[in-house]
Amino acid sequence: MRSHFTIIAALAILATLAPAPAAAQEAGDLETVLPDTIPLDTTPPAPVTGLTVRDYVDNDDDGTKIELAWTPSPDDGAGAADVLAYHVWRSTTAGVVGDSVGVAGAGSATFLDETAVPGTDYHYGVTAFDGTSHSAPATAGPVRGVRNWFAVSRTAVLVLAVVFFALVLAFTQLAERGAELFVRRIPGLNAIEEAVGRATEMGRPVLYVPGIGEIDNIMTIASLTILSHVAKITARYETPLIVPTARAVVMSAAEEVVKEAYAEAGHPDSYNRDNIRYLSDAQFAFAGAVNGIMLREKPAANLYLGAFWAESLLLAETGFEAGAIQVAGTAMVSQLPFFVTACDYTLLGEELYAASAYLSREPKLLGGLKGSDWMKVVTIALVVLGIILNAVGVESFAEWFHTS
Amino acid sequence: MTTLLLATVGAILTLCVYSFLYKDNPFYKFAEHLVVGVSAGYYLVIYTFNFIVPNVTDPVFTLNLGGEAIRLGGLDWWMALAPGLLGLLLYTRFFPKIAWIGRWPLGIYVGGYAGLGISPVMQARVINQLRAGATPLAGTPDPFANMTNVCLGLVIFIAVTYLLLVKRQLGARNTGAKVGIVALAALVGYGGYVALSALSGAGVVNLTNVMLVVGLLGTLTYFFFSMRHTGVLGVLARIGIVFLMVGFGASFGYTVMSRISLLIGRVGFLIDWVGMFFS
Amino acid sequence: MSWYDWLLGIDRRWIFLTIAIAVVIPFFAPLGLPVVVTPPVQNLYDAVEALEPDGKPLLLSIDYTPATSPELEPMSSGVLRHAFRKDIPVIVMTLHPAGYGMAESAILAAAEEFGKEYGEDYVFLGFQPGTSAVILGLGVNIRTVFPEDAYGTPLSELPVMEGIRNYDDVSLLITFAGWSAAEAWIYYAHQPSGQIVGAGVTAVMATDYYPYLDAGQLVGLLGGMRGAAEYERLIDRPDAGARGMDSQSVIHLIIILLIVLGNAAYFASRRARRLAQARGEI
Amino acid sequence: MRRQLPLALCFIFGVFTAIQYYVPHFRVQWFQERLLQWLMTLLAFAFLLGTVSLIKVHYHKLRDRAPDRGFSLVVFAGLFTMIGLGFIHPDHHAPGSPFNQMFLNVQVPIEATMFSLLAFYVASAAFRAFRARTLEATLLLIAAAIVMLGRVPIGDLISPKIPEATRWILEVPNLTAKRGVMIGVGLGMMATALKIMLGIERAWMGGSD
Repeated sequence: MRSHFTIIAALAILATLAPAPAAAQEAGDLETVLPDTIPLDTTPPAPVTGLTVRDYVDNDDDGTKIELAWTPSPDDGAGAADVLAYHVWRSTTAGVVGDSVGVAGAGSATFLDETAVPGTDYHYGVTAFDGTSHSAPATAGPVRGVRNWFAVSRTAVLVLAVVFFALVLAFTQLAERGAELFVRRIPGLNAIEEAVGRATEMGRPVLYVPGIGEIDNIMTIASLTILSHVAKITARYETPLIVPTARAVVMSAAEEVVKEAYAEAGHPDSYNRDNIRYLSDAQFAFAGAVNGIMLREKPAANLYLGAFWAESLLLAETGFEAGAIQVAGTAMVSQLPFFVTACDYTLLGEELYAASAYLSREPKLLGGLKGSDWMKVVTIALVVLGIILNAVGVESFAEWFHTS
Repeated sequence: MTTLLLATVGAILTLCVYSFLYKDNPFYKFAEHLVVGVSAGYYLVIYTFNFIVPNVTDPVFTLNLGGEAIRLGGLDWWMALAPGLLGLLLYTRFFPKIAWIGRWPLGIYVGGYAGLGISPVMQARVINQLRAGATPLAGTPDPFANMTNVCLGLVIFIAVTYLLLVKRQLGARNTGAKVGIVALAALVGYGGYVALSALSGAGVVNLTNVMLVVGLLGTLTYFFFSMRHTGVLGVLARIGIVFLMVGFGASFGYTVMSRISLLIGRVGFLIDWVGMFFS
Repeated sequence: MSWYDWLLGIDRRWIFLTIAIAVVIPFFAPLGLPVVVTPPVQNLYDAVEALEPDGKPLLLSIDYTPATSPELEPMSSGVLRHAFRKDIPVIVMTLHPAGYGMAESAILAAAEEFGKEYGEDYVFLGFQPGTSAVILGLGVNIRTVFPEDAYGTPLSELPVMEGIRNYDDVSLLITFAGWSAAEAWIYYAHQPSGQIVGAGVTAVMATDYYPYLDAGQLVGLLGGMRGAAEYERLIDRPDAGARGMDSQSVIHLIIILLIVLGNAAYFASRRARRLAQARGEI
Repeated sequence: MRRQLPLALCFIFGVFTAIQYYVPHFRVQWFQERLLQWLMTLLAFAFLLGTVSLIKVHYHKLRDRAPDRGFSLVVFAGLFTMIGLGFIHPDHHAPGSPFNQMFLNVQVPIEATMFSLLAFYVASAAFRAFRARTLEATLLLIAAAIVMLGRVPIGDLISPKIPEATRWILEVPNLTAKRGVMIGVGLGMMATALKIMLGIERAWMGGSD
């Protein structure tokens, strides 16, 4: 890249140094296509004025960026109106033009040199160029790039991250100390209870699919919390609960959860280990096997809660066709449309996490949920404030959020 | 000949998978298990020769890093060896007695990735989105003015008709009164629009941008869990769900193309394969 | 038996058969419907078109796997052809191990078509694991991430890699992915380094990327096979994307019809049941 | 050693990678450059862990004479053929090598075909399960129908208004809804990352000791 500019610079210098006849000859070629009213331009444009240089303190650089600003040449867009570009030169010695570090188009008044060696003193020169000749250089310096310890341009990111984390941690602390944190009831939870109730009435089992995510997937973890809740209801009603899984580890976790829930509900002997099944790790094989369960064992309620991918469609369609009440919930946004259309009720995205926090009252879940909620309030406030300030004509607020 | 043979292998496997549409069967299971094995083998070879060899074994054993010689025991050498050793520690999980050692590299890995994500996510998903979401409500050109107006008009029309004809909440029994009320509602709506335009100073209110802002606030409100959805919050959340559903509808409609593209790709392959026998 | 009961009870394998027939027919009787170009595709095309021949290279990350290749391969081929036709140097890499084979076959086909030479006009760096770590690493020094290319040649011996150190030396970056790799490029290349990013994604993901497009985090977006077909039209070289559009049209119509029929039958049967209930028959 | 050290490592490396984002100084970035390399190496080793688990699972199936153990042999056949071709064949990278041919003619057709099955299921679901039962589902289906038509050329043919409406749906209601979801999900991602760093969320450690 730098070699590219060196070539431009070399050509530019050659053009200025070239004897007039050669230039005239070139112009002569032009005259064959252009009317001769355009005179040969041998006058260099007026130089730029007011050149200032400074270390690029506003940015995330390691002392490699130097910022230049100047007042454009009087011949730029006005006067002779022949300025094509500004050339920027850099040297370590005062009074020497040095190497070209770049070109800025006509009309520009700033340049950012991103190739400085940190801690080196530089002298800069800027010349206006009209295609044949350079103006006298405006010079400034010395200036040196300082290695920064803080990326000022990212202040907004840091501030918002700190605010958000403070909220999350504060609410987690509050919940741990036993404070009652309000979480609204998720309508989907009522739907789940209704579905289980209807399965009991019909004397048919309940099917609970915890998704095909691994055990470390947050959706799977949330799903296991809800499974515990569902298992307590089925234990009370003495309705069989079938839990097919796609991961061996999820199966053993589900076993634990269901067993414990049955014990807690006072029906430890109703727990049937054979109903918690590992089917297959392969996506389509798993979906096929679950569909088999739906058609053979005819569960009256199908609950799909957890991480789902393309198999969502296969499950929900077969379940609908089999006439079961279906409740789904996932944070996989791309699968939500299929659940929404084919199921009776769907927990959308974060509602899945909220449901598990609501049921478990676990401080770490509540803290995250409340923190995120208040951060959404902050976001809404910032959007509204941004719109109002924009309407009033205040730019600095929006500018502060312009991060790099 | 080789081409035909290879294509035939691919075609037979394709048909094995499609046999699943009729019902689950051993041919499908064969293809399914074969691809599990083949892909695992493929990944293993790619990981080994693309990463492990140039980044770990070459520098450690042959002292060659990207074509340049490195010094045994030098910084570059250690920087290749250390993560390699840590990586090997992950395999202690297959030996239950020392399985806990595997948590050391896992801690570095999990923590490192968790930290890396925080700020870019804040920047890309929150700050830049709220910056773009705070669109000026007036004085900007609106390429969607027509569509937005039609949609808002439809919504108002449906709402008014629903109230008048289905709910009969306004008690207006005869057609003349109904028409009168609809006309009045339209007038009030138009008056409000003109007033808003005048108030905004810069001219016409950009209704599309208003819609964008209301939709964003509504969607965010829908996902509030610590507040009851009543009053203004209730209305906003209700608007939010409408936007969410249209958004999901868009995903749905778009997704259909994805699924069919894959089928077209396979059918094209099968047709080409059949064509080979005739050429 | 009423029409709706018959419809609702139909074996789904008949629907499978309908779809199979509908997708095959346009292969033999193409409709040749024209594709209209939409702004996200036009913007990506313009970004590539604005690149200088023999200037800074274009970085293509071909991150798709076999499962989504029918959608994304036409896109990568379109962009590769466009770049090669304009003599733009191209660097290809992948973030997915299965993308290795996909990227290789795509780039070989395009390079052969335009007679491009390996190492001079384009290079294939291969695969490195770690997604976000890889993307961030490229922002610091490409040679720490890829000490050598896919075939074991050190980068220093490849002319096209001369003077390429990080994102500052790359003009435009385009990712083709059927998974979250496209988002990772926005987070870890666009956000910290200001790298201009374009993306080609599956139709499943496309709608979720509109906020990025609107906020200027993506310069352009190709969504699904339609995106590929539009790009093919812009570079005036119809191929797999354009060819697929006819089958797409037919099947999309059929699916809308199926939704309408299904709902009609459903509501008719529900109404009949309610009437029967009202008469006290059930 | 068993729980405290991994949690401490998680915290130290997490805080470092989070903070370095704000520190452009080379003394910090030098570590960052190396750390990225370490993370990549760990990921590569962690991935290969999966292959070992796969071998283990199918070995156990064969040993225990599980009912469908024949398919475990198929898995091994595929796996070891690929490893053999990859390691023994000197030029396994080269296009056209047996290794590459196995990828293109076995893995690609099976994987691509398995996903293409969904085309059939989406059609069947459209007919059998996608019902306008609630206001939400109705809105969804109407938007879906417009976008479906607007994305295929036949939509333009029916009426130029359809692609226009599609663009509007995508760039107005869809955009703003997805933006809301994006912000919410982003906050959730960050909260989880924070909890992992601080050791509040430690599911990744597995086990209970």
